[in-house]
Amino acid sequence: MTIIEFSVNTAVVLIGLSILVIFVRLAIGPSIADRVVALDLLSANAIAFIAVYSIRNNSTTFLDVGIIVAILAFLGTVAFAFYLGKGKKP
Amino acid sequence: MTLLLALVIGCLYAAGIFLILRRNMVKVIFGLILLAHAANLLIFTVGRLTKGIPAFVPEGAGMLSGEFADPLPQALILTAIVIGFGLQAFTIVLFKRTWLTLGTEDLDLMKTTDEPPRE
Amino acid sequence: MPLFYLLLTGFIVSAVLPFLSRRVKGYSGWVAVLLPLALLFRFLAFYPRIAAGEIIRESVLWVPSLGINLTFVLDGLSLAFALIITLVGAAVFLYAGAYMRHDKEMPRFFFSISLFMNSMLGLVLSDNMAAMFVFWELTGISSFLLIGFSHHDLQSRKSALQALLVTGGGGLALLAGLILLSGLSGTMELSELYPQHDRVVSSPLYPAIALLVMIGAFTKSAQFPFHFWLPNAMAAPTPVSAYLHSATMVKAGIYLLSRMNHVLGGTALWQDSLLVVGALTMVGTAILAFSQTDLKKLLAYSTLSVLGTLCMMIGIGSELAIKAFFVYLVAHSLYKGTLFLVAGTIDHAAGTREVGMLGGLGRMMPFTMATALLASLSMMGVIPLVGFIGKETLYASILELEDWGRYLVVAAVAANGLLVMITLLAGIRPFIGKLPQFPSTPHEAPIAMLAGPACLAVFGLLAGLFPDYFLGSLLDRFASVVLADTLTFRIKLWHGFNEVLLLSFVTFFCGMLFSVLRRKMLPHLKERHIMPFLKPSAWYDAALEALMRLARIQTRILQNGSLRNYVTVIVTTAVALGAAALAGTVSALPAFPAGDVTFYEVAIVSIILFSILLLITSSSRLKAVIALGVMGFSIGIIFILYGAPDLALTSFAIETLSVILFVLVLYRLPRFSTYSTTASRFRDVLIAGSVGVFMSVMVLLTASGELDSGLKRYFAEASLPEGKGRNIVNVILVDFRAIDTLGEITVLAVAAIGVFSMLKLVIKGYPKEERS
Amino acid sequence: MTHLLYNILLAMAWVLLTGEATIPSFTAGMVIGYLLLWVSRPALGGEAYFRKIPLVVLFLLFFLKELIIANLKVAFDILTPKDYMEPGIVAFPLDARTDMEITLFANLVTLTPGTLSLDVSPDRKTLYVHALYVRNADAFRRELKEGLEKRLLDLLR
Amino acid sequence: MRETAGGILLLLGTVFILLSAVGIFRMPDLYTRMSATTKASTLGIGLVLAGTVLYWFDIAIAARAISIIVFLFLTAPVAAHIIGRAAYFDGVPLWKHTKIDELAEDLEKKREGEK
Amino acid sequence: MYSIILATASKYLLLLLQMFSVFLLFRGHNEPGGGFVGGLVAAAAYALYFIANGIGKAEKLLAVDPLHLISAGLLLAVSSTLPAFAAGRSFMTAIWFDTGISLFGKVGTPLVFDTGVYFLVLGIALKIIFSLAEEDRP
Amino acid sequence: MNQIVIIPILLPLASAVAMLLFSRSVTIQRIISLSSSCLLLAAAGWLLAAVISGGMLSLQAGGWAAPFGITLAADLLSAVMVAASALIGFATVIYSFAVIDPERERFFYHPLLQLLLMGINGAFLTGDVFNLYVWFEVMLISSFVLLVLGGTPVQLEGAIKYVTINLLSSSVFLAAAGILYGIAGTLNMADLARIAPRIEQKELLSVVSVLFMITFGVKAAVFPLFFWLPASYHTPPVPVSAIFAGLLTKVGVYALIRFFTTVFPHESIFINDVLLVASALTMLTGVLGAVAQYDVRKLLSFHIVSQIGYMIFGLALHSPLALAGALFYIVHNIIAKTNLFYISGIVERISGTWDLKRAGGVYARYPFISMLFLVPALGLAGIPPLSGFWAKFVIIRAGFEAGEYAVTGIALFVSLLTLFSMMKIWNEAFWKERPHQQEYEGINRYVSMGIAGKAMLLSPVVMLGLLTILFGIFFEPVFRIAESASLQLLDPLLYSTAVLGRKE
Ligand code: NA
Ligand code: NA
Repeated sequence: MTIIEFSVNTAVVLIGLSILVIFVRLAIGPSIADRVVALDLLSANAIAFIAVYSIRNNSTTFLDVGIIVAILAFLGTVAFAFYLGKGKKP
Repeated sequence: MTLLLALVIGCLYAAGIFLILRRNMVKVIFGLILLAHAANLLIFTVGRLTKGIPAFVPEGAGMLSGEFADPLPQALILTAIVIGFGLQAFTIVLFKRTWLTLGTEDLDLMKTTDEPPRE
Repeated sequence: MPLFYLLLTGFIVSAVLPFLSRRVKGYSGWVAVLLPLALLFRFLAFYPRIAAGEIIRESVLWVPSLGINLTFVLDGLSLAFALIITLVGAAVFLYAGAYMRHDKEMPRFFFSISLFMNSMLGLVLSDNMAAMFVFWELTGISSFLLIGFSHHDLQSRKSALQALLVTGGGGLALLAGLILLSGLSGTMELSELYPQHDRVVSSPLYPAIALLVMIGAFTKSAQFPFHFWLPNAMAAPTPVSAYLHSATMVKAGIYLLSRMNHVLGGTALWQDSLLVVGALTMVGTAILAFSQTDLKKLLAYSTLSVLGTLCMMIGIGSELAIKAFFVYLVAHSLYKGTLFLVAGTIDHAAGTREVGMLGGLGRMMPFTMATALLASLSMMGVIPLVGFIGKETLYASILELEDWGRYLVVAAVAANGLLVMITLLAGIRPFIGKLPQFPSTPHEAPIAMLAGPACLAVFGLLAGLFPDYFLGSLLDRFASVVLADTLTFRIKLWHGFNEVLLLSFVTFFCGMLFSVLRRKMLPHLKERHIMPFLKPSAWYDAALEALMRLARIQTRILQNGSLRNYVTVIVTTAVALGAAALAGTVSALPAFPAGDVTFYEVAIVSIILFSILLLITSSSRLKAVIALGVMGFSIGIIFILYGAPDLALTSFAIETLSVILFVLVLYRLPRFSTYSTTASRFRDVLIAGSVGVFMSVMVLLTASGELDSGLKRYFAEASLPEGKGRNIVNVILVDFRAIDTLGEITVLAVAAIGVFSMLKLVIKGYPKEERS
Repeated sequence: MTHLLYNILLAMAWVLLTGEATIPSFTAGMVIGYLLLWVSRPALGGEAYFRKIPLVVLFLLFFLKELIIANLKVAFDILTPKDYMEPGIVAFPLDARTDMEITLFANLVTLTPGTLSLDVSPDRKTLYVHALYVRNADAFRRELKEGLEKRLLDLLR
Repeated sequence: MRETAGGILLLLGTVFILLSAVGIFRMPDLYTRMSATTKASTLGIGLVLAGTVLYWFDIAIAARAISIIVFLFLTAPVAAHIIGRAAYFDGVPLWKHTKIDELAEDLEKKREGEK
Repeated sequence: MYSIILATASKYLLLLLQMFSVFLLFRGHNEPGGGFVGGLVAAAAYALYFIANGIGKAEKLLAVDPLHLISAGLLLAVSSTLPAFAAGRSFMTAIWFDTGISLFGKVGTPLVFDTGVYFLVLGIALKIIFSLAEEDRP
Repeated sequence: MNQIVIIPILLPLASAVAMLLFSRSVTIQRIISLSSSCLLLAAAGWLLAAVISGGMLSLQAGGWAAPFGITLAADLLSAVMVAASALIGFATVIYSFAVIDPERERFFYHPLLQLLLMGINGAFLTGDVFNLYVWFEVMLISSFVLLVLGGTPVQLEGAIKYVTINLLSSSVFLAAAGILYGIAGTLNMADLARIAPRIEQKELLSVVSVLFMITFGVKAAVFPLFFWLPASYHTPPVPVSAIFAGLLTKVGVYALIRFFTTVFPHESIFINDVLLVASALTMLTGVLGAVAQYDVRKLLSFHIVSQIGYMIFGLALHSPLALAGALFYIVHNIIAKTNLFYISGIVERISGTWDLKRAGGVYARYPFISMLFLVPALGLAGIPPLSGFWAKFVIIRAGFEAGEYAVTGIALFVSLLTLFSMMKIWNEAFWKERPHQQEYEGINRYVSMGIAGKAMLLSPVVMLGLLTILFGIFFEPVFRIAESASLQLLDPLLYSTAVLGRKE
């Protein structure tokens, strides 16, 4: 096993683990904002996963998806914030 | 993985139907969305899973050969997702409008259209 | 094709008649009468040929693919009916013009009644069973319109509907019978059926066919137990009663029986049924007349009794019986038409139809009285009128019977005795005795109202005096058709002093007796029904009520307004049928290697499953939306894992857009509340679970098979050279299957328009009605 | 800013000319382009670009250092069971004025682990920062003012 | 060699990502979670992508990776700010050991000033 | 709830996202992307701008009623089917032209079709979002 | 020549686009709508004539040979259905001019109507299973929007049920299409007909056909899947109800016929038994629902259900005669049912109420309108010589020929109840004098209409009424078409060969 193989395999496991951990936060909350932050972090993990997976599968097509995920995750977070802040403060 | 996805699809269907059977309008929407997901994933799975190799003709090659993911189910799902989104957007707003107009989200209180005939 | 054009002209004239009669106002009767008169003369012109034994038949192709054509046949049977229809029709049309002079809706009346006459003619002339049925139904509809002519009156409407339903129901039975019959014989033409008599009666379907046809005939001709609609139909204007409900339409059933006699007759089932039902009707309805006090009702019950007699005579089915049938039929049409019209005149003149209040009109209306007297005598069977011959022949035919059949004579005498009683009450009593106070001042009828009935009555006398001249040859042809034999009869007025004449005297005596009895018993009778079991109208009401109740209950149960129940039914049906289709064929689920599952796949799948759980259990909307988002993203990841980047892109984009949508929509909605009970949740879990299991199994079974898709290979090869694109999915979307995408964007556009208009357009509408 | 654009265009032209779309080729194009621009600066005018490029590089290095140190600090806190945190929300008086300045500064603050820009006061004079380690609010303010804000404003103005 | 470096960067990045995951799990309140972890993930992704670029060493890949990094560095702080701010005004509570809240103090002052 | 930070960020992100969306559109025939995703990203740009700056400014920025984008998109998509008729080919048959520009590669009716999809998707997303947002405006 | 197959889809779309471009001017929209409907009628007539004279037409969209692209195909069944939809579209456009409120017109009523027609025609013409799904969705979303357009409380409430159940059924459709591709590897109907007999996973094929039966059964409103229909069809404005009543459910029936003749000809035994039972219950429950009602629109809505039963019965019998009967029944019912809704709208205009107990007096004042009612009403009840009689006659005959006496008997009984409920409307709304006359002073909205308005209101009614009469009187040529259509359906090879261009 070369270093790159080892690191890719390990990376996948680490990302998988962190996704599970983040999901626990998402599930327990307690506030909506907590969940939103967890969701944001999940999508960050997704981007990382996509990058690692492109190496693992020897295919670069997926990297484009990463950009979209970044854009959309941001938009989603802003939308949730919009919801939370609706009519609350100046 | 087919096994796992079959499980996921089953759960999506079950959860979707369960939610549609609620009296709360918003839950019904969630149920419908789950069903849409379930159907998409179902098409994806029964179109056979091929790991990793997307259906792109490699640069420089004239055609794609070897093992690759079937592009047709993907195209179908894409269409279905988009259509599903249109319907979903409409439905969400419909439910909201209904809530605003009728003042309830309890579906069991919406029976005027089916009022039993009078004697 | 004279017959076809005759009918066609008739229908065209009916369509024009209302406009015409609006034009000529006061003379509309005189104009309208031209139609039946013209037809009458045309049919009379056929008379010699028919009498000579010719049968005129002609055919216009209509729906040859189904063997349905406008085949018309003019033989003794149809000519006899055609003459009655046009003759009585002429009398009625003329009469109605005067009778309804002040009615605004008279044009509509002439439309309906002439439509009826044409239909009736079509019915008796048709040789094709389907064509016959068409006219049969048309008589029903025009009769419906005529019975309900006084449509502001609830009773009229009810009676019209009742007649329509009873005869319509019978019509459907008839239709079924006819279709079965044609299926059996391979033809729709009655004339082609005659030779197949033996085959038909020996078929296992024969009893069904015979019963169905009989039901059709019985309802139309108001045989027991369907007789009740006829007295109720007296809500119609008097000319209608005279025409439809005595002389013609009610005879359609009788006509049908005589027409079908040769196809379906000759069996015990046929003969006995007709005999028994006919006899029951004859006696039962005559008894029912006992307590009636309304002129028209009295006449209606007597009509019922006669119809029963006619039916019974087909049941007897001997040559003599058919002879009696013919004479009785003619006689009845003549006298009953007259008497009904006279009843109308009386009603018109005196303003009442209550027999108890009538009397002494003879002085004011001598011509009417003379007409009525002639008709009454015929009805009572007094020599030398045609009614006498009819009754005599009837008795003779019964006396011919063997065994217990002979005892029918008692019934026949009783029924005819009752007819005598009715005649005395309805035909004679109003003209004699003291003149009481009337709501209006009585006066003699105008010529238009007199001419018709007088003609009919006089013809009854002539036919009685010279029966052989007027009826002889027609009778021969008539009986030949009914019995499918070449027959020759002699018909005479006087047969000498014999058993039959004695019975006539007895009949007359009984009539007197009944009259006396009735006067004694009437006050007591009013209070309660005679023989309640003879009141099937109560059955009708009960059936209708039961039907309505059933309808309401089933609607309340099925269409209960609860979306959940609707969904439950649909889902359960789907799963049950799906499982039924699958059952037995699948023994074991296919095995999938578990080894190819990686850690991150398990992670993704568990995330999806957990977010489903989160979604179901979440108590806040936003939490649910977030769970949905996570699930959508995870599914996107699965798309990435299995080589579908475009799918992943799209689903991420859609998920995000959905989130924005939810956020914009949901923030003003109230808290998520739970409404359903634990029990219903448990039930739902079962249903939902079964759906889940079913779909999982389907996925596994499907994915376990081999899939050799030529499409996949084709797309891979053609995408770049022919589709000019390396992204095969996109090439499919914008080229190979671009129509899908065209439809897809249309959906989006409409959805956007829908959202926009739903938010912006709120119409108040007509608040009073909107929510009903 | 136009100079940066020119520089990138030149680099792309280089890539096209060499027909070698690789990172080294692009980098070479950038360097060559920078040099060319520097050479022809009298013709083009605008000294700022050449003065600021080193500043940008320095700033980036500074920020990277801050980023890594802060990250490690936080990482230590996360990984050890005991919490060393003393979190708080501090009001930071802004010297940054324009929208761009405020936004950039606030974002950089947020990007550094352990701090989070919570709100800008309506008069745009105060930035409220949530921080994990606020031993002393004034010291925190001073550190931020002299470190990040000063360097950033230097770069931008 | 280049690939090995890429692998190491990859590993390093994922470690940061895991750290941020643990952080979001462990930290006591929303604000500490956010300020502690969200950016760790930004750095983590940056490292992972850098590793990817090193691995492929292709300008198209680099362009994409750099786009992602730039975009993340542009948006992540904005996202964190906007959600933190919304949460604060929505009333998401601070950790009980929070030392100081000058925002609340200023708001209080302002409210009194208005009175 | 106005945040100067988000508002400023939305302005430069707007440009960036729009550019990226066009990129996705034109490249979609060969790489992941296409009119649909492109249109959604463009819509995301405006959505972001709307959230940061309010519906009024977003509508002013867009300058046209999204409905017109929908009509234009549908019109483009429908008209892309017409050249096939003119050429006497089967309905919707693609007609291609070669261009020298590498990003575009070959230009043909499918690309016009996809552009129609782009505008339509942009239009519907904005129409829905703006309608909902306007509803909240007092 | 083959290109005309696309016109019924493209024309409404193009006109909808044009109308969206002129979204400000209702007048221009009306002009476009009317001319497009005229053209569509002409095109549909042309298509029908072409198919009758020249046999089946098929068009490979994009020039991609079947089964790789999407095939549009017009056999007789499709051509007839398209003609019917064009006719109803045309009539409804005119009727709408008279009754639809200006607000709804401004909010895209006309383009939506065209898009609905586009979806319906697409569904009739496509030869591809997934494409059928797409057209179903186009049709559905247009119907959703038309259903709620105006946003009155009942509309919304009805829409909730309609939308939810239809989306549920769409999801079943999608799953079925997916599984079908998963076992057959193709979506082209002709290709499927060719491949289906060779598929090894037989049991899956029958489950798929069950799923299709469910999804189309929901759209067609077959027992026990019909509840959404009586819950919603009475809520929108009359022309919308009318076009829904006339066309939408028939698309479901069409799909059932298409699938269980052309696509799954070998899957019929189990399916036919189920369909047979379902048809009997559909007829019965539908008509009982109608009998119970006193709201005209609800009554008519339940009748839709009941009559679907007859069509399904014809399909279940699966003989040439039965199918021909079912096809004719569909066309007859499309015309008569739409017409009845139109007239009910006129009656409501006159009497100001939908409630039969409060309505009345139409016959006395408006004998001509009353006759116009009688034509479709009696037609629906199967009274000869109107078209409904033949529809009933052929089906009954086919039922007896197949020996299905019980269901045929039910069909006969149901036709009696149909007559009963039609005459109930007649008795209450037409014959009866209106109760509480004074309450309704000035409520007659018909009398105040201009001559042009009345003409637009009545002309579709007269047109459709005439058709009901003409189809009855000149039944032979119509039946010939139905018969050859049914023979085409029962010979799937014809379809396959026409689409795939080769014999197997
Ligand atoms: Na920070
Ligand atoms: Na697309």
